[in-house]
Amino acid sequence: MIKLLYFARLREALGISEEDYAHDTALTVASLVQVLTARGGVWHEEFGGKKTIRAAINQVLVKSDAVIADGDEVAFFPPVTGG
Amino acid sequence: MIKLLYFARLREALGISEEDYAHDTALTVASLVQVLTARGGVWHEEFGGKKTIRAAINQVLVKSDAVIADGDEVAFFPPVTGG
Amino acid sequence: MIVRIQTEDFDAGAEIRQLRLSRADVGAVVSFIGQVRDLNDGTSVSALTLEHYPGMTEKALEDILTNAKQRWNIFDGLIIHRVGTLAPQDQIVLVTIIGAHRGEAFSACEYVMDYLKTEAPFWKKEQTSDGERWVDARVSDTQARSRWEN
Amino acid sequence: MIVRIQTEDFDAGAEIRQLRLSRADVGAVVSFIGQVRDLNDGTSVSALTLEHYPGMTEKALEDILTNAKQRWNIFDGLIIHRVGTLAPQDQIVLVTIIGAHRGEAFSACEYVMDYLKTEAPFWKKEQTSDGERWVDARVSDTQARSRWEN
Repeated sequence: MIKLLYFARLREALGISEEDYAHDTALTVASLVQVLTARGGVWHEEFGGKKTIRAAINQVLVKSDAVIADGDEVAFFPPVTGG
Repeated sequence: MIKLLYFARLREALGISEEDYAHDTALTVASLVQVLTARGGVWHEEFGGKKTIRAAINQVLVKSDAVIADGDEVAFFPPVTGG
Repeated sequence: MIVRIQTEDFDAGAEIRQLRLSRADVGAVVSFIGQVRDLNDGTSVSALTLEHYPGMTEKALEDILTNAKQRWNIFDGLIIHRVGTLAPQDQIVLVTIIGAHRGEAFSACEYVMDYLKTEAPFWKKEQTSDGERWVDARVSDTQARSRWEN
Repeated sequence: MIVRIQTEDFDAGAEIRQLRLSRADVGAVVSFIGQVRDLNDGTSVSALTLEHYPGMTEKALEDILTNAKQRWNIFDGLIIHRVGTLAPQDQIVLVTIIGAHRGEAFSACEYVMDYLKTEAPFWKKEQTSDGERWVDARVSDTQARSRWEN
């Protein structure tokens, strides 16, 4: 089981800020993005590649080949715009 | 007649902060420095070339070939150290 | 090293003063304040809402300050960043760096801002005369950060 | 554009605040505070006396701010510089630059300090445990300024 978090535009578009996600096989960020895209509709819209998305595992920015372990907190969000 | 001003280390070394100076011929900063050096003693020490000196005419930094006109305010001082 | 994320406003003068007096060998104090502009990309902005990722944001800002301290000869640094809804002219962020000399303090302060802008998980949403909109990340911010990657 | 030379201390927070609130389109506020260090070139400093050239100093600082405004896209700038006798941790100088974006405000603020250090007629004399000494100009300050000469 991993925890998924969504922030900012992504959270609003998906209408969800977090969910628990159960998975059996080894998972990378890229393969998780594929799974989420396959949900269709707004999920395909946001994760399908048209929009830039950043990912963090356990609160550290990662690239798409990063491996997700059981118990991880995985967050997706648009490029940051603070400051 | 021109007015000469001395600041900081120079003022202390010469023991004078300002003087009026009468001159007949055309004067540049370099020729004025020669005149002051010729006074000998601390004047030679300060203006003789061993120490870096800056000059301003009418409150604008100038180089040694700048020409001094009658009525000008000419200031000599060490490199600045504010801020 | 101080990192604070808060909804309430901050007293920049008091924060800068406290940091600059924290050591007797401080010669240079460089500060950046970011504030809400009344106009962005040509559209009038009536309010700005800042969202963040609690936990990760603090960690990201601490990492940025730690990296700045490793990279430059500075003494200490402070980041205060607000979240929640702000009005034009409200302060968003304060970064203050103290050191012996100005060159390194300036570079460190600019480095912290460049990384904060591109790596700290904050997101801005503007209330404008045309409705709400999420602020897009600027290419110029990524370019600014890339200066330091050598 | 504000230039002030004064013996009394200044409230940096109030000065920065007043300048940053002077326009609704300000997004970036960069400030530098220089303060007296307790140690210089390895010798303990008990006091610092600043002398200046009244008239020329104001003119030099105004010119530096004017040049900064011509060179960068900034809105306004402020320089306050103290003269007279100061103690360690006393503020010497405040430079604040306001603009729309941080990059130009940072550059302008650093430019102003680099030129102030090399062209504004101020001179420092230190009271140390070894007696009084005039502070020598630093080669590094001339080098810092030469960055902008292109």
